[in-house]
Amino acid sequence: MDKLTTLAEAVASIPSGSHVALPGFPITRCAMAFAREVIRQGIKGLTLSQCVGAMDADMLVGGGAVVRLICGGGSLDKFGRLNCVNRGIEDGTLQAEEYSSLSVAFRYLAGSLGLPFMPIRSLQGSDLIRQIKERTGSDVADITDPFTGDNWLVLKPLLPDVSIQVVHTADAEGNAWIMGPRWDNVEQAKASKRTILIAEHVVSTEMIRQQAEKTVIPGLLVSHVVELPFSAHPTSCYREYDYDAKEIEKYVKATSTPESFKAYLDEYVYGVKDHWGYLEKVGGLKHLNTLKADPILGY
Amino acid sequence: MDKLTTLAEAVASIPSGSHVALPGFPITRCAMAFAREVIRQGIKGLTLSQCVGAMDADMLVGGGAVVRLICGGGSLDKFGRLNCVNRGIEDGTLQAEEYSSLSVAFRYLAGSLGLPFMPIRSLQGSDLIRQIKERTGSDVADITDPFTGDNWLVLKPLLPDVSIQVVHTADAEGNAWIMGPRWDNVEQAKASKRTILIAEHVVSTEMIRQQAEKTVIPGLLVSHVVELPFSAHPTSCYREYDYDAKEIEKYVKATSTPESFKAYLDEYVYGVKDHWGYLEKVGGLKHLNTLKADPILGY
Amino acid sequence: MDFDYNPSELMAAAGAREIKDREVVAVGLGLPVVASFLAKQTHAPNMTMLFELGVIDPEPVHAGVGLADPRVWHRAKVLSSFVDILGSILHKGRVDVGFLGGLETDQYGNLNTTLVGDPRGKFRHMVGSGGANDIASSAKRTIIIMRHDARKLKKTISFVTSPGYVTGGDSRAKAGMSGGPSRVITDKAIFGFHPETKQMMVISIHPGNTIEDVVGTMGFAPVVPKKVPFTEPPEKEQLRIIREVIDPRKMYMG
Amino acid sequence: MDFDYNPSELMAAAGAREIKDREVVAVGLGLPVVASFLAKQTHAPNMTMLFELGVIDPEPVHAGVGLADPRVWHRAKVLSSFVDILGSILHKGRVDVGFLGGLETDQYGNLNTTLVGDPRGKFRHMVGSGGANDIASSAKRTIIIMRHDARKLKKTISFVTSPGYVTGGDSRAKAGMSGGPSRVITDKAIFGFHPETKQMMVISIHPGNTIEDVVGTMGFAPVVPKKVPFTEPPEKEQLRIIREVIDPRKMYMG
Repeated sequence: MDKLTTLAEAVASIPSGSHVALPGFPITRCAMAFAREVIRQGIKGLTLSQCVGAMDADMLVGGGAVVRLICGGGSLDKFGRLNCVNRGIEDGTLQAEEYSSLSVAFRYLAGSLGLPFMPIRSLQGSDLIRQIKERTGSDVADITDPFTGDNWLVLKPLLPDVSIQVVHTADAEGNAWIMGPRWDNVEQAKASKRTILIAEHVVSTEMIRQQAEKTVIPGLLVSHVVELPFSAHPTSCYREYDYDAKEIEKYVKATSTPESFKAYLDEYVYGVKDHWGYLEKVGGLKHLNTLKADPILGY
Repeated sequence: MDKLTTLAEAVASIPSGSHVALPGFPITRCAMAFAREVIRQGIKGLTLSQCVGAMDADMLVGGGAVVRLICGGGSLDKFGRLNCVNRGIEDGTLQAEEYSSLSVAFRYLAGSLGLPFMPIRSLQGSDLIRQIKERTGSDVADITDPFTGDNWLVLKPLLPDVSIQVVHTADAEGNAWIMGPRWDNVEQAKASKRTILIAEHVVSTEMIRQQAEKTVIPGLLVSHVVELPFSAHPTSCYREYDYDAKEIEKYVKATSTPESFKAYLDEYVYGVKDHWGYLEKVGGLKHLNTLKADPILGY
Repeated sequence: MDFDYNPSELMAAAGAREIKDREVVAVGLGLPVVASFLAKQTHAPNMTMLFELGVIDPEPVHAGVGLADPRVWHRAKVLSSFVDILGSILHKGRVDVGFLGGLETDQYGNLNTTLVGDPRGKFRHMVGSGGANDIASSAKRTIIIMRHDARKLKKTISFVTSPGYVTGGDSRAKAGMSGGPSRVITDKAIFGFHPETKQMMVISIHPGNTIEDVVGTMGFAPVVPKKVPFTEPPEKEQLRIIREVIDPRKMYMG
Repeated sequence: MDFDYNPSELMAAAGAREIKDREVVAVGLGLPVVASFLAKQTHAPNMTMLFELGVIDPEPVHAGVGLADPRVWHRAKVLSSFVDILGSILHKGRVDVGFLGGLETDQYGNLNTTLVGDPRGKFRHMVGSGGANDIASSAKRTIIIMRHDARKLKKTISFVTSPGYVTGGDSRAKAGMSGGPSRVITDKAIFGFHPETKQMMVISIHPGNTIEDVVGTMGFAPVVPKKVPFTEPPEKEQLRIIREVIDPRKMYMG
């Protein structure tokens, strides 16, 4: 079943107010082209989730698309903090539900397996659990292990409306391969009602069948497949292209105040028609070619 | 850390009475060389587990090494039933704890993640759950979902002493690749205290690092690595060799009575010194070459 | 080509017709495999086929001896695990159709694949559940294919391996399960289930049989509506695909 | 080569010494990365290094800007997932050492990476937990590396992101966790924890510091044994490996 479409159409399938699971890990394989298109289309009121908050979440928050964020903290590694997210938390405009990496991963895992709840040893004895109980009340509970009588914290499954996955290779049905570590991506796709794939390369199903062990997202989970090179720019895509340090630094600087970030959005999001326009804006093929990954190093 | 050793030494590390997770699925990637060596060494009183009972379990039961089997049923596909297992159940010499494929897989998954228990929708309303409750009492329990108030069955984690894995490729540290479907193998290895790898090919760690996405069992779980071609014979190993239909038929016929199986063991297990002697017995390289898998078909 | 058909071919064709395009189907051993491949190669090209051990959408070129035969995995799109197939697809609730065979069933579609009586009055232990119990518990609906025989369609079966409507009425829902069997396809008839009592109910009779042939060879009395049509026979193209493509060596349809 | 060393180099060397060969080590950001690579390249060649996102035993040839930098994943033996690393290795109980940095710690080794006060008396939100809370909860022991400063070693920290000994005594065990912090390594001293009260306790003082330098710059009073030795300085070979192999561009040790 051919699910190939444009980024604009895929994004348009997401109603305001949806729960969207985002694929990025601080500055790698972030759904940046997706985030820019969501802001361009004016989608609002999103709940976002991901194990470790990344640049895709920060941009969406800064772009005014988000009311709620479920994650286990986050940063832009040495480039800086998640300025938009942190500002949202500090001024109270963003409802942040903070966990740890594993507790979000276990919530996705429970969602992916149709489990009603998931026990975990994390969070206990911390202010995280105190804050989660104060803020959400109903997403964690205490339970008695019927086998030992021990007390366990249990988490409610996460069931996003849609997961966005930035993958290396997919066929038109949505069978997808990811190179490098996969962090929470596979559990996100399986926990979500449906998945939108943004693939560097769309290949024939024949190619997928040659090494079907590599298929980490089966096509039956996927609603849309978008072929879009450099969709994670300025973050990296392992074995495809490196992060663009200058563009990330420009972003971090821009996010330091709401005013400067508005100017950034005007230039890089609203000021271009689409992803192709964005790529031209940041230097076009000549510049992007300098980010091309070495096949042995992968960056 | 070099963990390379002989099959005899790896098997000798397993005390009688251990709980062993077996890798086979009816007639594919069964730990047959392992089973023959366990019987040869006279190890007794084993508990075996696997999601679907396979030829490795049947041979170990027929060889008198087993007191208890935890699985979700099993067969030799069209070749026949698990005669030794079924006879053990019928005459009461084997304590069989029968589940379904997913309920055993979930018990391994719970064990692999350090979870205290695992909810499941399977087994309810069946005689399986009635029998499990009668026979083991303590391996299942009922629990109330604290989020919805619904009733759920929960399973106790499976924590085998050792898992045996028949893999395609491993390095001397035990980082392992499996081709084709992996059924319960990865969860078994992660749930078990340690794993013994029996690999068709031992390769340099350099090779593993080239495609580390393929590593499904990390070396830190592994205590012994044995390089042993055709270790699954007469069952198949995808992309390496096909099943040996004549030898499986011979086995099925032999298992029809305890007497005829004793004769089979005398010839194929006790009558040969080791795996190399067994391979000679069944026809040596000339015969094994006829089973060689076609690289496109995989069988 | 011979356009006569045998009962297995009719069962496979009838099974295939139960599958809609784009559905996700978990497939057990034997005839369900033939019926599923047949659907995929005719009216349901976009269905997804799942085998419990970790195989999605294979395209075999040779018939296999069972799910453990690499012939059945050939050209799959995904090669994964029990937890992937039975956990994140089935238990998650994404399987539309579970397609199962059985040794015995009762009037509520409960299936036995564990124990059968032998002529000496003892029980023989058979294959047990595999993924069948899981599929029967979590698929949105299940289709059962089995031989029509009073020793197989029984008032009380020896062992409930895979739950149907349990003891009828709302007992399945009370045990925490939705779904349940939608069809039982035998070599004499197709059955559904009464919407209230969940008793087996004749839907159609295969050509060449009478209602007495059907009801008289069952160990319980099914609901029989006033008008019972004949089952549509297999189409030429279905027969051709079964015989030439799916099972040329008659491994399934022997 | 210059055999003088800076405090970061001493902290990395001291951290490395805490790791035994064959141990499984879960590593956080920053100095813990340097200390772990240093251990692996000196006395602990058979240790296993884990990064939470799904990376085991990489051999970087270039320093990275953080765990999200593919430079840090280079030549890994396993590339997998959070559930694999933090679930089936850490939560399963197979991690011997968790190696963490922090913004603030209290006398019980509770760590804050979430909130810090700014000069206007407001809180700024920082990086939060990532896998640090999980590592602190499930590793057999944790080693903390952080700067020595009264604004960082505080009586009451702003937020407990990752639990140490909670409120001391047996409060950690009562919250369902074993393990706990074994060492806190600062740029002035190394601390352990009192076996009963679980209060931070001076183990050694770095050369060039007095006990007053150490205790006078803390926001709480650590246990001070009668005799406190000096910390062993980094060895030549450790310094060479840090400077030439692990961090030639001074990205970690700036």
